[in-house]
Amino acid sequence: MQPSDDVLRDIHRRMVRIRIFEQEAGKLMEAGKIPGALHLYVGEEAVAAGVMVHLSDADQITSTHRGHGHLIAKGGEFHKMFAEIFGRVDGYCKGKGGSMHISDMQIGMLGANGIVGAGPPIAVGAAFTNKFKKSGNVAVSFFGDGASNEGSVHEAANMAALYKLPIVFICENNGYGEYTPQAHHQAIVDVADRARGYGMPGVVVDGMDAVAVYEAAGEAIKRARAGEGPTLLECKTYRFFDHVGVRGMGLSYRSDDELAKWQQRDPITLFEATLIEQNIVSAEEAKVVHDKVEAEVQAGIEFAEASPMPDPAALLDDVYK
Amino acid sequence: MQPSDDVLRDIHRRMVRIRIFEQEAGKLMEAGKIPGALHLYVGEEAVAAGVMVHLSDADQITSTHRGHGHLIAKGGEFHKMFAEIFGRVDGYCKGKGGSMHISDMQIGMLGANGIVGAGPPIAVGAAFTNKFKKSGNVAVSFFGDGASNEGSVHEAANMAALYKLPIVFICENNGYGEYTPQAHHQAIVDVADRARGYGMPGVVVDGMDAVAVYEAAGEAIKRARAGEGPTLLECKTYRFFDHVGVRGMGLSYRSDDELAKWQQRDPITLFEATLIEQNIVSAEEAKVVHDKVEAEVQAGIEFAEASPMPDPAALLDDVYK
Amino acid sequence: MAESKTQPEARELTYVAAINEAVRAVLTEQPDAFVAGEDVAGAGSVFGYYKGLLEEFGAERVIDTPISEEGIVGLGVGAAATGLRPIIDIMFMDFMGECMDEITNQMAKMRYMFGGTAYLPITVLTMSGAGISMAAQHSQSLEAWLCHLPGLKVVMPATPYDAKGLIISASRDDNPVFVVLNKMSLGMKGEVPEDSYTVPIGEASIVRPGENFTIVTYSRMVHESVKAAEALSSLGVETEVVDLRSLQPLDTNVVIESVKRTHRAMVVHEAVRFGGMGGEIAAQIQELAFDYLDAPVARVGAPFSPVPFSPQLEQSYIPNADKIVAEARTLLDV
Amino acid sequence: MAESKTQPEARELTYVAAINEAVRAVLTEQPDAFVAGEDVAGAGSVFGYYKGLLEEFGAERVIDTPISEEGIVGLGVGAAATGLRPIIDIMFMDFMGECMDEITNQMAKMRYMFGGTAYLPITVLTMSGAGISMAAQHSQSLEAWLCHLPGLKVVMPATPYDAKGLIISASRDDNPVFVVLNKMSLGMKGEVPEDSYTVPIGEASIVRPGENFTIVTYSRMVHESVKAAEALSSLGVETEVVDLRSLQPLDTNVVIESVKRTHRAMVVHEAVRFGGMGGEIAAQIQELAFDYLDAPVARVGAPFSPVPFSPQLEQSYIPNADKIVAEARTLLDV
Ligand SMILES: Cc1ncc(C[n+]2csc(CCOP(=O)(O)OP(=O)(O)O)c2C)c(N)n1
Ligand SMILES: Cc1ncc(C[n+]2csc(CCOP(=O)(O)OP(=O)(O)O)c2C)c(N)n1
Ligand SMILES: [Mg+2]
Ligand SMILES: [Mg+2]
Repeated sequence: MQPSDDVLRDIHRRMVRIRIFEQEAGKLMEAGKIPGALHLYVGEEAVAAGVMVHLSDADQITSTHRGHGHLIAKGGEFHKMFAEIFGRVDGYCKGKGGSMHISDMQIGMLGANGIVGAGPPIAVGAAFTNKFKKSGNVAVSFFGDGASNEGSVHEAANMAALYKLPIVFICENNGYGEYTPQAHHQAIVDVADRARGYGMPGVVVDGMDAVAVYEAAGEAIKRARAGEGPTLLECKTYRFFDHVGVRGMGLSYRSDDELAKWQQRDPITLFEATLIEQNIVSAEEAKVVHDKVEAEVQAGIEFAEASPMPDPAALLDDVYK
Repeated sequence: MQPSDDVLRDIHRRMVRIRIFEQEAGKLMEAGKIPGALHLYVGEEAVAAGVMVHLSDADQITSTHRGHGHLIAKGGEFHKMFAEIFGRVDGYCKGKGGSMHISDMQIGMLGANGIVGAGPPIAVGAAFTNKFKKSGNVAVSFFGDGASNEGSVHEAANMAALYKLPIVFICENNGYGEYTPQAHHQAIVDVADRARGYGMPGVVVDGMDAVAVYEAAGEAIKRARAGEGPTLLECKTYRFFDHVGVRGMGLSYRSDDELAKWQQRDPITLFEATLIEQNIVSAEEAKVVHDKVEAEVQAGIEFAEASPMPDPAALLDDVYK
Repeated sequence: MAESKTQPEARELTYVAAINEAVRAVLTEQPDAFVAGEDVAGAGSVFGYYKGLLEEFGAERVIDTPISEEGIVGLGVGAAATGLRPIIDIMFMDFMGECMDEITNQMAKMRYMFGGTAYLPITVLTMSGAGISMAAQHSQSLEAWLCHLPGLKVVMPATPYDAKGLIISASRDDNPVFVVLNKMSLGMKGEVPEDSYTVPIGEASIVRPGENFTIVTYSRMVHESVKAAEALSSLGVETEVVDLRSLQPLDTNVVIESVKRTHRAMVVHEAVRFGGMGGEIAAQIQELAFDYLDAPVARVGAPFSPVPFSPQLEQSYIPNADKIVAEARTLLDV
Repeated sequence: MAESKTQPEARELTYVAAINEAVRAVLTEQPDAFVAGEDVAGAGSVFGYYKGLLEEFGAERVIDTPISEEGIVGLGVGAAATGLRPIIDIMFMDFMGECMDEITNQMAKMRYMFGGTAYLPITVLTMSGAGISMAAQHSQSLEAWLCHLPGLKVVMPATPYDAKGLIISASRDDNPVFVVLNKMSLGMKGEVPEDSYTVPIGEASIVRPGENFTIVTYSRMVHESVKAAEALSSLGVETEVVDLRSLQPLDTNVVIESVKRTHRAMVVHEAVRFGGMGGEIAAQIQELAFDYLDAPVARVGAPFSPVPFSPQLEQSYIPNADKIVAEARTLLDV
């Protein structure tokens, strides 16, 4: 599944959107402007972008605590995102959810989730709806290497394969669950090895290579839409920031060397270089993309800062319908 | 790991003990003498016997709702078992547990369990103790094909492999979870296929063949004791009675043909024939084994019937230590 | 939700048949409704709720699942969030521990966390109660866990009529509703109209009027309380028995009005007394009717132990009419 | 268990340092104790409880686990049943839904179901409470679930002193004990003796004496209640503040004695008011001290919604001194 030039440009744009949003969010957090916890997606952009470019607004995704990248790649709007993570009333969740629960039901983004491993069973439900309604839509569930050890992921994978649901499981293996390296949380190297135990294909792909992700995700999504059942696609990636925020708790659980090594494979730098080399975008055009996104991010921040805090009178709204 | 003649006779005796106990229990249940639910092990005897003959009283097992066979094979005593399933004060659990919670901590039988899938995490804990204390003991966890879809089993398997614990997971695949055939609860044929996804060996064995079970379990237990980590051993077996009791709910979820086909592979008939053929026991000796067990079962029943019901004053005993 | 109380006809059904009829009605009325759970299709549930529904509605709408409670509830949450109206079966309430995260952190909170942009029309059917020697892991009444979770509704029908009407109400509700059934009641008979009717969620009913004493109860304990009321009547105490039917929302009005008339009250449930809903209800009664109370609000519930297996022990464990009467006599000094 | 109250020395520690010191003391005293949980070893817990313990006691006794709450608790249950004394860490109490079966059906019941032949010396450390915009899934106070389960003990320390003493008591206890900590309190300072001392499980403490009014509370709300008591003092109400410290077992005596003296009471907790422990406690107070009460037992708790993210909303959600005072003024008419 070779991506067209337009698709490549689209992927690029989505990656840049994630990167700049997250960098700014990180700064704002360090400046004390964002309450609560913020799990940033910087370094992993190729995964969200390479997958989401295959999806329409009617396809659903479930996300993780590290959800901004998924929402942005799915088409989320900066101003509502900033407003939400600032806790403002114009945010996606009227300020009630924050970063860990950011969501946009309109475009099938069924929520970031503060519970590790909670997404896959919900995605199974969305895929069930797709099959029930014969809508042709697909559900995609993102989860981490750490999450792969939750029983919920096991149950969801088994059910998806059993019912041949239109769903793709994307394991974003960034080598760590919080501060615990993969080798300390599982005795395997490839989470995709678990696929066979459910009766679905397991595929490993370089999560720093947007085209590789695009192609593998495309296959999996095609299979799902064709009624051939789920795929477990593992993307090997890395987060450039700490588990929470930018610098996290200042623990030395991973080496500077390791980080540097992965940063040399920055998915955006790599991808942009290829695009320019292949004359798909010029260096100038790439810069325009960055600048535009930058401006949009700033506009989003301004919007969010101008948005009021929710009225305490709204405290008990939306508990029930 | 060739079994000695003594071991073969031991396995035989254990199987017969299970069979006769369970048949009598089934009759007593149908006669209305046993309260609550009774999940009988008839047909699956080769699994418990072939595994347990490798274990000492200091090795631990966790069991399932279908736990009598495990307890008997581990060395459980009929009189305390009958007393328990009758709800009498001289039962293993003073009448407070019944069939689903029958247990003997003295011989490392950490309980039948009414919660499907609850055993494996507990067995991981026992194995952890063995490793922590460097005792050389091993923990064995029995669970069904149906249970294999519980998240708890996944979490336990992953942890066991990660810590290289001295534990063996025995999947008793009898083709059904209650009334649901395997093909309706998972898209795979061999539960052992899941082993690779944890980084442990997965082995499939004919669960109607006591020697095959003995050999495969022996390997796995040796590995565990040697500090080489867990194994997932799947035993293909069949229950000759219904899910609950003898005739169950009278559902037609499996065919008479299927049952008959499996009954032709009755693990005791098969094994006894081999033993006799190989002159390891004579037909006479085999009959003596049956007769002795029969007598012991009857004595157990008499003991249990004479045992008083627990005093209501004991209701609140043993909630706390 | 429209309330549609119909005239009861002279047709009797068992509790389990009423459940069956309710689910059939829901599947008939609501094309987006489906049933999923362990052994709900081929076996029609181990309690028989769904007998015949697989045949009638097909395998796309009556679905056997693996033994994966967290996955099952997750399936319900995801399906509800994307436009279906799931009926999720959790065989025994005791198994909620396996899916309490999906219940607590997803089902109950999704709407609120998402600022009202989602809604979850899920009905969960599950089974509570002791009495048939199913021992500690198959006999619990854990409704208190659910009632403490904003975002959920909880109903506990005592009769076939209410079972049917509440299940239909639950499945027409756009919020998650737990319908907690009772295993000792499965064979109990009562009048059940044939048509599709609703019993409104959040409305208690006075099943026996009385002037001297109020018993507030729900589920099977309604019948034990009525029995107790008869016994108390012969001692000169006329007991009003309030069947809450819904625990969340709780019909505080009916309870308080009754207590204001009778001046003495007792809450009865099968759940463990300590930390059970009786505490909440008793606390509310004394908050809202303090000046009307001539005696403390009493509570009858199970003692502080797991449910024992042995039948006699189990009987000495479960609240019943005798225990209610004994407690009431102490309270009322009769 | 031996009680060993020592003279407090003039040494101040934070709540988190007290926890750390307690666990260190336990690992030192008990060769069969170990700590297991997510990020407890390498990271020393995301809250910092176990900093330095991996280095001190080694990777065999301070163990990072996969993200597998059910597996982790199961490990604790199995290890305890076979002779070890596990300290199990459940990072946030909100995650209990993932392991509620192991807690409810195994940990709490194994001893009883097995007729007393097993015992489970497990200590579970977990974190409750809102206040730092961690939103609906990382801010809950779900102690009511645990207190309703026979077989468990539950303590909720309000101070560094009690945190250390209760953790040491918990780990010497031969039953499963949940030590529910509070995230807003981590940095709070207080006197903590250096030696290994215990605070007895099941004993409340009167942290502020008073004659006109009793507030029964626990965990961080103790401090808000004391603040409220100061404010009420200026209105002429002298409030006795009872810090329960243990919720299971509950020190009913101290509470009832206090109410018998003051004649008016309020229960305060951070958990959702509806279905929270306040109901149980209020119900018990009116049961046992009815004739002494001059007013209904009031309750302050969180309103009936999930915990909102936005800081101001969250502040309007969490109970505090002002809300306690306001509620008390209505109750006491001052
Ligand atoms: C059920 C549950 N357990 C634990 C946590 C705490 N926690 C938050 S993120 C995280 C690590 C997740 O690791 P992974 O799935 O690999 O995702 P990553 O953060 O690497 O993207 C943990 C343990 C949680 N939020 N939910
Ligand atoms: C957590 C939980 N879910 C469901 C059940 C109900 N149940 C009891 S036995 C059983 C089937 C178990 O199947 P399997 O594991 O294959 O064991 P088998 O009965 O075949 O030996 C089910 C669903 C239960 N006891 N616990
Ligand atoms: Mg990770
Ligand atoms: Mg089976």
